[in-house]
Amino acid sequence: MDQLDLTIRIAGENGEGVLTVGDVLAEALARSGLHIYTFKNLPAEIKGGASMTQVRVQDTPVRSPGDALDILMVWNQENYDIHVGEVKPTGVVIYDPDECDADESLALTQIGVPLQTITKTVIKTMKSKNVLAFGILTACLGIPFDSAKQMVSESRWGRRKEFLESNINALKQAYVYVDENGIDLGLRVAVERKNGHAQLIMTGNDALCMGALAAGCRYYAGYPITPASDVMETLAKAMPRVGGVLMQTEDEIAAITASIGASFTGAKVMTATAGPGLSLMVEALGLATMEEIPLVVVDVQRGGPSTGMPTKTEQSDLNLAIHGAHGEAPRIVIAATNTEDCFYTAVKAFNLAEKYQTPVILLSDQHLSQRAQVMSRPDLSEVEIVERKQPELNGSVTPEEFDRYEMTDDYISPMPLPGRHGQHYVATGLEHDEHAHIDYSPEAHIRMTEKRHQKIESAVNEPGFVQRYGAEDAQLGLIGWGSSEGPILEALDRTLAKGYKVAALIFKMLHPLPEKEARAFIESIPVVSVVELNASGQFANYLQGRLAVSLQRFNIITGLPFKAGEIEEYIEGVLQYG
Amino acid sequence: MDQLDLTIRIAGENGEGVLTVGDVLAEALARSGLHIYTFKNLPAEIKGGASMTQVRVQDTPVRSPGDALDILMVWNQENYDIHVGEVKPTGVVIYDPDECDADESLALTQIGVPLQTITKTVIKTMKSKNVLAFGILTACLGIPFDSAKQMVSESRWGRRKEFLESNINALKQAYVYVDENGIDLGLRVAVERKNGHAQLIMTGNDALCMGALAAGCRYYAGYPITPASDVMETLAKAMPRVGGVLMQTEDEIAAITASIGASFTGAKVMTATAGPGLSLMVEALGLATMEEIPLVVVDVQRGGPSTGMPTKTEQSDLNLAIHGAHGEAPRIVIAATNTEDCFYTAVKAFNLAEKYQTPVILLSDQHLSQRAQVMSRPDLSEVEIVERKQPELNGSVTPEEFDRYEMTDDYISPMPLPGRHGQHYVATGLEHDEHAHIDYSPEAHIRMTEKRHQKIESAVNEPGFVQRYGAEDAQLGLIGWGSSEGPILEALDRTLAKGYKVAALIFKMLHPLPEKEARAFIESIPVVSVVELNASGQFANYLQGRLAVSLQRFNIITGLPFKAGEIEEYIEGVLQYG
Amino acid sequence: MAEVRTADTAKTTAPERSGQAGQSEPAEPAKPPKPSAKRTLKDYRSEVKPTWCPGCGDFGVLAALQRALAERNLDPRDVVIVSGIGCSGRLPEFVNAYGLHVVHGRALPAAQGVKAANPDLTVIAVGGDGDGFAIGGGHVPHAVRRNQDITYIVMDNQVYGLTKGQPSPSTPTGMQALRRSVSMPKMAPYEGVLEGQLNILAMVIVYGCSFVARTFSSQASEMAKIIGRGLDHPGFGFVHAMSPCPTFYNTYDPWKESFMPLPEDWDTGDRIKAIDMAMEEVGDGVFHSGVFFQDVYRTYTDKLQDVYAKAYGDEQATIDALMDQYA
Amino acid sequence: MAEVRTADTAKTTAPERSGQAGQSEPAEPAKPPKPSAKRTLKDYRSEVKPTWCPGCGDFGVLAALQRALAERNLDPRDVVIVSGIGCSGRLPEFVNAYGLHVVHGRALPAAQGVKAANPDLTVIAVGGDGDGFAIGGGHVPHAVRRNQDITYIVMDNQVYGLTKGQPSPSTPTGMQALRRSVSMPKMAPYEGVLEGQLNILAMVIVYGCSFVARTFSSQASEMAKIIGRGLDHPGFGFVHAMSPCPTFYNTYDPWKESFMPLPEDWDTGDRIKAIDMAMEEVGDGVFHSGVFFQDVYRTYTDKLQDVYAKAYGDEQATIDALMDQYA
Ligand SMILES: Cc1ncc(C[n+]2csc(CCOP(=O)(O)OP(=O)(O)O)c2C)c(N)n1
Ligand SMILES: Cc1ncc(C[n+]2csc(CCOP(=O)(O)OP(=O)(O)O)c2C)c(N)n1
Ligand code: SF4
Ligand code: SF4
Ligand SMILES: [Mg+2]
Ligand SMILES: [Mg+2]
Repeated sequence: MDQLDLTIRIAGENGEGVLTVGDVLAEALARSGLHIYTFKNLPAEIKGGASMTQVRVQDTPVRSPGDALDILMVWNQENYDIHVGEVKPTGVVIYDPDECDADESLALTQIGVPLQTITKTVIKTMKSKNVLAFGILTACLGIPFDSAKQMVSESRWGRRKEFLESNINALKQAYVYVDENGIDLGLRVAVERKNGHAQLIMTGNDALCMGALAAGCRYYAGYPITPASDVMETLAKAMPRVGGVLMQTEDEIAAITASIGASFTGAKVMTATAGPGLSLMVEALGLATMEEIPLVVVDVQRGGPSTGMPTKTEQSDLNLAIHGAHGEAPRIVIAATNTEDCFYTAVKAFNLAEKYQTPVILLSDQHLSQRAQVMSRPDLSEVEIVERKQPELNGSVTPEEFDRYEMTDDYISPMPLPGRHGQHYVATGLEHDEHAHIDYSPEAHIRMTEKRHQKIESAVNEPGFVQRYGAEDAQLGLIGWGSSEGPILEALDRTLAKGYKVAALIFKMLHPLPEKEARAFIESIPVVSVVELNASGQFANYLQGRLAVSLQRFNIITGLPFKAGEIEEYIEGVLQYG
Repeated sequence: MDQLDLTIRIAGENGEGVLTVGDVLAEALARSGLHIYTFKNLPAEIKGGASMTQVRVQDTPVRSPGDALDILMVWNQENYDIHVGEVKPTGVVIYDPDECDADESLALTQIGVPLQTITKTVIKTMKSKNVLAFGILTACLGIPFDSAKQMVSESRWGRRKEFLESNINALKQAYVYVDENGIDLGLRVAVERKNGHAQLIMTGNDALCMGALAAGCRYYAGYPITPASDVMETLAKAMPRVGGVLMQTEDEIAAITASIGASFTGAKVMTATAGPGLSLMVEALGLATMEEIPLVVVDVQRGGPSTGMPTKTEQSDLNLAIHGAHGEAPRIVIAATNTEDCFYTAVKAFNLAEKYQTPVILLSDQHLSQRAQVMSRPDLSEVEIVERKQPELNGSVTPEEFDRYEMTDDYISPMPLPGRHGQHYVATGLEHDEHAHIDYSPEAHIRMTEKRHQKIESAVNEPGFVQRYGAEDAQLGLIGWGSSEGPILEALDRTLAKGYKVAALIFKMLHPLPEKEARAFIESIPVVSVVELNASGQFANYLQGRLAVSLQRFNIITGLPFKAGEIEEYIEGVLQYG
Repeated sequence: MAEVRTADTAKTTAPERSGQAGQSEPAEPAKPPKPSAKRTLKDYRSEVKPTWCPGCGDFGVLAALQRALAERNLDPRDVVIVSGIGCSGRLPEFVNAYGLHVVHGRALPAAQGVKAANPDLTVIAVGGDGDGFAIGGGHVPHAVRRNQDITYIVMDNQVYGLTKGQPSPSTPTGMQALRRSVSMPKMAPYEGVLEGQLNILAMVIVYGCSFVARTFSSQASEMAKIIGRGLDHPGFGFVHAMSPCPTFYNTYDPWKESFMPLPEDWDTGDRIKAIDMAMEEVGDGVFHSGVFFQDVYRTYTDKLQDVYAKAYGDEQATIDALMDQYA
Repeated sequence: MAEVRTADTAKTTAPERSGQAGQSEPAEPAKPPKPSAKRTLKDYRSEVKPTWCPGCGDFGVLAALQRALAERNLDPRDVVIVSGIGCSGRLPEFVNAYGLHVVHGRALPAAQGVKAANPDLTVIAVGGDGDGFAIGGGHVPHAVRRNQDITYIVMDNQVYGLTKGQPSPSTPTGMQALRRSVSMPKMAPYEGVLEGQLNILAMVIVYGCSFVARTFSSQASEMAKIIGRGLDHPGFGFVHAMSPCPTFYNTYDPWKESFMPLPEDWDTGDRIKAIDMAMEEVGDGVFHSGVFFQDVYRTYTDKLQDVYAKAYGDEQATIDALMDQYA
């Protein structure tokens, strides 16, 4: 049998329950040993508006949301009209014939299933329309009724016993309908209930939270903002369970300065936000650089500028993350690539912050943060945790003798902690000398500027933040960063399979820039193009600025993640006509 | 006679009055038809600490603070020790022998004048020590007593009649002392009281305020911050005289959003701040870009990062000015080069903001903003003022038919004003369509992103924002921006005179970048170096990013402005050894 | 195209010290409403249908505001509604008038800029409890201090609606929050909200506000009246519009019980009593509706007239004259 | 060098739910003061000589704070003084203790982070009237709502000292400002300050603050006592430390006249009366010194103990256990 690869979309009115169907389907397939990757597209309103959820399922890890649809289920006309164009020629549309008219002129398999009517007349509990829809899908996928029944029982629909019966009934009606109407898509998706402990189903935000806690994060301050709020909400529950403190502050400025205060005492701290919040944090980020205070700031990017498109995805905060500070205030900027990577990159963010005593900005984005993916459970005994450099305990150095900003070989100085070390000092955002005393002399400013700069630049030697893929003798090189890794690599594999000579270089560290790897890649390949979800080519410009080389660009600004197919097409276009 | 070029420094304890001596001397020389350029270096404290003021005087416009000193007057030992090393071999030190010991080993002319003792025993009014010091200086410069007397009468010392007599007496004692002790530096500075109306003596901040008012600025909101506070203070007085409104807000975020509100009604608005304030304004700057609201934001750069060095100068906010926004939020960034230019650049800032319906960031810096220079009085009938594009009055277009963000040829759309036009609309920071309605569709986002981007890019064609100087067949090209123009051009003239083949390209528009001129310059010269007062080469990196070329850099981060001599030395170094 | 002239004509020609900043040309003559017809609520309905959840209290506030505007027969072109971000912040979109939808928490500074630059406009700021008293809380005392003729309507649902149910500064402390809330446990799953609840009405009075009232979105005509009085009040008026969020914190039932009018003989001129009442009602578990306090002080615009009288008297200075001080 | 271990040991080993976030190792044993000697004011003097102008009221506040610390014999390593920007914000530099000098207006959020992460520390926030009630004004109500055991000393000189004399939110309105001020006319040269004056003491009480007091820098020993009571108070304490700026707004003479102690029989438990008193004294032209209001509520740290009891009971969860929900 071929590799399993199905992209299934369910679309309806926001609030009607389509999202739940997608979630349960994704979780159920994931628990059955398959790999899934979800993708939602929501309206900005709390209720109402067209909304869709998509599940791509494979038997190996999924890397992108999927291109055209294998199965589209729509609940009403508006959603039929929006989505039908995205169905593959070989794909299937499942629509509710009482709620919408199918366009007969399309050369597609279109199956009418009167979801609304069956629910009303046969099941009689409107709440179970979800389950009916779910059953239609599992039946079409060729999943046996018993397996589907177990899926429902183990899902949120099984949690409240009083509804379980009606839900199982709805499921049964689905199988009856499919059977009676002879619907058969020829699919036989093999499912097997796995003990889930080795595999986790998480969103990027979930994984990021767990990574932060594993790294030792015990203080979080934040302010709600889409799509970063669920970081705070997840931690609101988890943080107290490990003895930490979580504060919902009055705004983002309070969130970051409270985090700085907590870190000053030695706590590992984090705050998460989206673009508008990051803009407000810029001043305090400069403070943390100046005072050399470890701090992790997560920016879940969304469509900008300004309030922009809160529920859409984009990679357009890179400029701000790298350059958003008055004066010379270098910091570390890294990006996560997929759900699993969110866990490990969160750990690394803390390790970098603690090791280099600096703010670290971790870039995620709306799509990465909210899609669910299957990942292997991290083995915590393998995850390395770094603690910040501190003065010796029981040392006899007095505060008068102690240099908080001592010029060491690696530019990193031991940091005493209140309540713990006798070497008290005053951290200040004014320019200062080694002793932390205010000093505006040219000499002090030059020394401390160099200290802050060199320290950060040396982080470029940390392993694992840049990776090359593809052909050695590539004719075209793609450079990507963060969450576009998946679609780029999928497109790479597809085009390599077709015989194209392509390679990719994926960055997870943006600042400091791994220049050596970048230069080697760029110099070894005739055409190199930077692939990113923004308009001006922010990473491309930045690479050019650091390397003084000329790069091609491939940018998309639809508010949606890359499809592997879009990049595949781009590669073919360049190599055929380029 | 040679060209007049004297650099005179007066140094003492902060609060003692040395600054006043410098100010009066500078004003007096300026009113006498000479060109002056002042330079102050103050401690961060309100009172106390070593402080100095410097006046460079020439008979043609002065372009930089001066290199080594011709005359140093110090009032105490601390200041002697700090400054004596900067005196030219041919220079003169005037010191108070009762307050400090001169270092006899130095091969300098050192003249003891017991300022403190004369004031105490002969003049008997401690307040007049300033005037005595002033008189010693004018006498040493060879300025006749009568001229000096007129200078004092016309100065702040002559304003209050009750003190005038004692002040004139102090002046007389100075001339008596110089005469009796046979002090003669051989200087005969020719002064002639000019009718001052054609020449103005202004600081950069003064000129900027007048330019803003001339451009039609009638609303200002701001929050105090060194070194931008005097913009607000000057306007607090001037704005009501022309019927405008000035509000001291509770913070910088309020300042910029209030300005946006005022501009929404059609007023020409400005706010001025320094780095920390600009950091706080980043979110609202993105809003103004998104809603296409004209707005001038002045950033008087100071030493960073964080609170940094408030009383020192630096060109290190460029990154933030250009890139400080989440999402793609292009804006115009320009920089003023000297005092006179502050006037005209302020006018241009408003014209650009109004014409392109966009925020404009005008970069100044601590040194440029606070030094005094002589400039020609602007002829207001020659100064062009641009008004924003508005819908026709008495047009019959209804709000339903009206497109606030109409896609025009130049991407600029007529903007209706409340109270004036019937085409009301709702400006929003969410993504929207032409009609100003919220729209997150890929199509709307793509169109509006392009509109906001193209509009700004087209501003690169505005004349007068980039200028080439020096040799056609240069071996070395210097690129500078903003206030380093003066020292670069002075160094250029000096090295050209020595036979070096050098050229310079000075940018007053940083974003959008005048790429054509930059590329032509860079491609025509073997070695090109970017000269700026910051550590990382912010403009150099940005140029490389846009042009994909490799550039040399010359950076200084002492917190002090460039001396022409430093750049001269750099040029010679490169061309001899480079 | 943009218009070009020269700087020596850049003088504002604002007639008789109107304080209208930089409006050099007259407005288009106002279109009168259809002959004999006063405007109605419908005249203030925009093309955009409200996107709020069914049952959202904000519908009531919108209708009340539209009614108050209609009763005053204001020309939509002379009305500017300013808001920050939140469900409530979407209100301007739904009103047929000028609107300025700024960033989160900054409705008040923006509204002050609008009013300062053109005092002839009717300026209304609206927004949520989070927008106004969390991220925007620093601006409230200063807007009050300036006492511009602006009406500020806070649509208080004691929750963050738009971001899906986090507690706000006005959310009740502790377990109370849990009982009534769908989503609050997400943020405070163990002991409810630990922080104290702000008494925003009392705060605004202490800041020195010249008009302070409370009203409930379910009492539509009362709300229209109160908003109307706010609009009529010359100075900064604060309307505490309780407006439930049935989706994330459904307070309809308890609020219906706890709302009661201020006593009949309530003296709106006694600031101290107003504060006491606002402080005490919390313990009593009631919300009073009505005007807590009103007094007329000179507005910012009034005071500016004195400034102009001193600064230039009859004729504004030219820029040339201003530059003389540097000669 | 930075230390490395693995994530499965990353569990906090904080003993018995101390709420001390992520401090996994014990503190260095405290150095006792010299045998038999209690610490004195001098023990809290840092190497750095104050840079304030001669006569600045802040000298008095510094000395009072040092005295209060000495009386409590606190180990300097356990004291953190947090400040924003302003002349007053320089204070931490002059005290021999930990100091955190952050950006303008953010002393309170930073202090809250310090206290939340290590509740065993004595945390003091200090700053000016501008720092605290202009740019930082939005944070005050929320710091109060959290009621952490922090003492906040506002050094109120009714002016911006560091930026050379602009009016602040507590500057008196109108001509009064002109009469006594050297520099205020720079910003308000025609009619003085147009904006109303905030009553910051009343505001803080209305926010729900559990300890609110006023004191004057010229009354040194009284001030040390008040600050000491603030330090002893378990919860968020606000000390309104009037501290003149002779350089830009010399209020010594008028304030010496207008300061008077609260009535002898003053009931510090009556919040409403405290507000009334604070509101009325402005009209009466007096400043009362003493503790206006004090009551003991549960602190944030106390409440967190309940949260921990529910969240994990006796033993904290492992990260592995947390991840089970995603299996
Ligand atoms: C700087 C910034 N931070 C956070 C947000 C996210 N956000 C939007 S609205 C909102 C709060 C909404 O609550 P409220 O003001 O009470 O309005 P409601 O939706 O309840 O009407 C938040 C936190 C944002 N848009 N901008
Ligand atoms: C973001 C920002 N804005 C403005 C400033 C400039 N600034 C420094 S201190 C200060 C106000 C000082 O007044 P106050 O807080 O009353 O302290 P004081 O100097 O009177 O003690 C201002 C506006 C700054 N440092 N940062
Ligand atoms: S979430 Fe709440 S406040 Fe927002 S629209 Fe829905 S009901 Fe209204
Ligand atoms: S300016 Fe005022 S507040 Fe600042 S140190 Fe001097 S006297 Fe004190
Ligand atoms: Mg709300
Ligand atoms: Mg002050």
